[in-house]
Amino acid sequence: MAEANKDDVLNRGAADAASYGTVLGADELILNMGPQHPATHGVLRVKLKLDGERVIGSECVIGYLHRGVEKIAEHRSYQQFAPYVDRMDYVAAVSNGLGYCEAVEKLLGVEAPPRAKVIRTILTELQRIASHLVWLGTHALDIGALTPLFYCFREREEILKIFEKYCGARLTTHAFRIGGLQYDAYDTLEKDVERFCKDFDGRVDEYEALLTQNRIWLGRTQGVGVLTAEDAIALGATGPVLRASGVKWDIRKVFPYAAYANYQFEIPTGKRGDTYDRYMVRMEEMRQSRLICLQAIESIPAGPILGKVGKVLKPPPGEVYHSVEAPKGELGYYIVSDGSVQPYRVRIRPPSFVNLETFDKMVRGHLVADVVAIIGTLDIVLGEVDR
Amino acid sequence: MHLLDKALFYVFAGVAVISAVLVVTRRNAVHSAIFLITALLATAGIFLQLQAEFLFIVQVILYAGGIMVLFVFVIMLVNLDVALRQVQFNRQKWVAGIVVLALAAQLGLVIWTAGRIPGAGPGPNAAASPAPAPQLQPNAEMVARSLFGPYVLPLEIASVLLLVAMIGAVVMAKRKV
Amino acid sequence: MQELVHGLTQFARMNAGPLAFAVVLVALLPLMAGYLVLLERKIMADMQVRLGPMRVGPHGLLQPIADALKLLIKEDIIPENADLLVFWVAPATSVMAAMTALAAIAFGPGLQVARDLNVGILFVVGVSSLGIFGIVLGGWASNSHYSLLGALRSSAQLVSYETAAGMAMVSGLLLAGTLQIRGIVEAQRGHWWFICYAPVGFFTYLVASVAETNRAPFDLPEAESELVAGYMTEYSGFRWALYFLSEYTNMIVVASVATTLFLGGWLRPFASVRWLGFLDYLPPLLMLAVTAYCLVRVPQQPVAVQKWFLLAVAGCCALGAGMLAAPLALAPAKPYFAAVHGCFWFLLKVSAYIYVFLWLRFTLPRYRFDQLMRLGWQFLIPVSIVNVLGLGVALALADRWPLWASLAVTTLATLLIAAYLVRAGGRSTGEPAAAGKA
Amino acid sequence: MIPIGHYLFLSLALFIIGVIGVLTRRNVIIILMSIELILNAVNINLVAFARLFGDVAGQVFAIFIITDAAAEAAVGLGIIIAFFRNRETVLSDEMDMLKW
Repeated sequence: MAEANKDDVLNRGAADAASYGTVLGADELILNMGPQHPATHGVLRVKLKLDGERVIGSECVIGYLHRGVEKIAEHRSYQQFAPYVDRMDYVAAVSNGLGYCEAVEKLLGVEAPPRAKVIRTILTELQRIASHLVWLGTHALDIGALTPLFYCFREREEILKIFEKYCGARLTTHAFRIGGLQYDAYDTLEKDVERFCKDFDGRVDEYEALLTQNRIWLGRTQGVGVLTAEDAIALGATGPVLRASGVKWDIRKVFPYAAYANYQFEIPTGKRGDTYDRYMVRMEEMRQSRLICLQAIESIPAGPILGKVGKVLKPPPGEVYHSVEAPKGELGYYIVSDGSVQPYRVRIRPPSFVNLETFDKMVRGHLVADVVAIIGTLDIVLGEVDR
Repeated sequence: MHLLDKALFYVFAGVAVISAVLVVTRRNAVHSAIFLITALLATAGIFLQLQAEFLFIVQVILYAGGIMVLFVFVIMLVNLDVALRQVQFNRQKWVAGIVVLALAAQLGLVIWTAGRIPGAGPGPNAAASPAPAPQLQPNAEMVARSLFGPYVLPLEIASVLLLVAMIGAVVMAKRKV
Repeated sequence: MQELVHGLTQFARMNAGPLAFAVVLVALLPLMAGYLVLLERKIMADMQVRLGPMRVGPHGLLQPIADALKLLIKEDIIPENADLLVFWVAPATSVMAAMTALAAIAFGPGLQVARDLNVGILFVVGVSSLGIFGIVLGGWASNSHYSLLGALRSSAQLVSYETAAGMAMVSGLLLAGTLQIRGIVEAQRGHWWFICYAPVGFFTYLVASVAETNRAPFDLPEAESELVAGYMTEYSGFRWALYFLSEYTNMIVVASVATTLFLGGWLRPFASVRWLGFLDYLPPLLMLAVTAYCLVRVPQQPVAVQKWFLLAVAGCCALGAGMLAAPLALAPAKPYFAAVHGCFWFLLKVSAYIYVFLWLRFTLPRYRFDQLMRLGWQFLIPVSIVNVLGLGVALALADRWPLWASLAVTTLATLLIAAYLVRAGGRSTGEPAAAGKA
Repeated sequence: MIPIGHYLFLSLALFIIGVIGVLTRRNVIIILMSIELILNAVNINLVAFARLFGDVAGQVFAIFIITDAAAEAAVGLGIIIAFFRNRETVLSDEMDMLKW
């Protein structure tokens, strides 16, 4: 036993010293994460004020990917600007496009034909699944699970193939046009979507088998980055971040757009607002999106795909705010028209940017390792944050 | 083999002494620690050469692998760049040096002359090495037998000492006492 | 001087076998580590529905060599204000510790570089524990926050889990009654392997060894998403390759220790069961099967070079098959039976153990540092200590009861305590904020 | 076997170097390390005599000394950490308060 005791003495000391951190609390350590850091999902820079390994303050430095999207809009015609919005949240380009097109349609006072609306819904929901898949893969990777990433990208590939067949592009699709669609659905779209949906349910179960009940996963996500409903509302969080805190708020239900009013689906919510709840909410959202797709392909109405819009768009002077439920949250477009062919001002409410506001609240008191999990759970895309 | 044995001893002894000198002369505590590790490992080599295999491994695991890790750890925790620029030796260094050298001369003389005094024990000048020493093999078993045989009480006291030290270290290192 | 030279030659002549084996080992180790990496990538690819490296050589078989060349000719970057001496010494320390530990491992009866010391298995553990200095000093010398944090985490982790690993090893040693590697293996000849007697010990050793080699899910020191690459962040080129080499060598070392202690070392399964003797014919047949597979694949290779390379692989396998078959068939080769077949079985078991490592890595997320420490101190160490106590009791009771009964009782008791600890740990992790305040 | 005197002189050298370190250095950590050197020197003596007399008792005592060194290092370093936290120094001649 003497040997064991001896070891205990040594180890005890070492372990204690480690948990006290590097600086013994003598002063605070400023750790700079990013903009070149594997876990900041792009070019986010986080300045962390550390006490040992414990975060006592944080500051997000953004703007490394700023391209002046909103300013560009003021010098492009309405149609010309449409491809630019694809480049904001580049993992969910279709959703961006939908929001912009519908906003301009609202401004013009036209409406897309029913067929266009249904196809828009299908593609947007597929895009939601794809975006959540990217989130799940990278989030799991940040927490150290390598394999889900590849499974997720396997399924995402199927979705991107559908996009490619539909419009020729995979990532920045520019799938919709103001007033409806440019391309009609290709012949086997329903079949492709159906096949994907049929496989997909089992695939989500597969991801859950890897993570949901995993002790390590639970330990890394439960109780980490808790955001209460009040805080979430006060900070303007939307999307899964808000819903995981227990607030049942989804633009698709509250202000239905496209063809969502026709379909049955649930809005999953969490209870505690921690990283695990956000994970569960997004997993359930993928399932719900799949259900929406299945309902939508059952009856795609026939008819035209483009509403009555002219070649040159000249909306009457005025302003409009229209928002859609993008995968990351409420994506809003506030467009002011002065009656000319170019918008006077386009203001975009990016969900990632607003959700990032909650970061500091979530991260305080946690360890450096949790910072990574919290950045991951926010599901931010820096293209959208910086615009 | 005899000669190789000798060569090994001198190599290990040389490494140990040189590293020991470097331990007390280096400015940077991390360097000191590295050289202390070297010195300890060289000593471990000497233990092996003395057929103390179990002690050799205890030295490697506990001294080099355990205690020194603790040292390196603490040095990194308290490593101040300021400390590097300060004067490394205290004011009494000359007095201390002279006293220590006197002590060294005294002890050296004792060891040197010990062999000449009849019956006072072995020394370098002892006429011949004593009768070939009995084997210390199998070493681990022998050490274990005497540790848990005649020396079981000291062993238990040592464990209590370690327990006390453990508690003491925890109390000391705690942020708020 | 002449005498010294004479002594040295004498020494060399007397220890020609081990010396040659040492040279072979040192020469082959980088290759082995390289192919271990390839294997890891291939297994990972297999689990992740993809192909893995396929470009360099057939099925990417030459990838490790290409990687090694790349690393060798890469620019060697040394950060400003780095402590040069320590920066240079650290990776070398890691590799030296790992290789020295490997030297004491017996790959088969007599297939060992070092003399089978009286403290054999302890030597392996002790020397490999010195590798920690390479990590700590490397992290410190890099003069970077990430490196230092990685190094501190790493050393705390290694020191903590070494205790658990040590206690787990004690359970095997109790059964063997000796520290000598040969003795440990031979003690398992007449019995079942020790894994059957001390399953809890094996399990704790498995977990602790994963943590000790800094592999996932305990790969915090090099957690890519948090600390970039931990203590290796500032290293590049050859020095980085040395760290890599030491990591994979350490994997081989811990796998070898586990094989020796719990999996019967170089013995074939059921070594003492006479009627299972036909298992001796398995190794050459297996090698022949691999040869045949390679030969079948040859015509399908698109490039002539790849064909030749695959033929060479087939030739090597055939040679291996021949070497394994010779002691069975030819009388003059009979004395080498134990060594050759022992080596085969040993490497097979080591590979299986390493496969579990890789499997874990691709399946599990990563622990957080405080969780890792809690797992080590509040679960693994108590369980392993209880296990040792239980095993001691079982062996003491073995005079009166049948061994299996006493072992079953004590193992059950240990598992009960483990279950209790898991539940207690679950309760304390339920409130991570409070745990964080410690 | 190498004459015992050689071991004694080696041990003496390490001992003296250790004492010099303890008496002249200002950095407390290095002083502690010098103490380790001294203990180590003693170990060499014990083991050498154990070999000479073929009695394992010397080695047993060396093990006790290593135990002691472990305890001493743990407590000593604990004190240094506690001190450093309060005074931000590791220099021995600045440790001139009886309490803080």
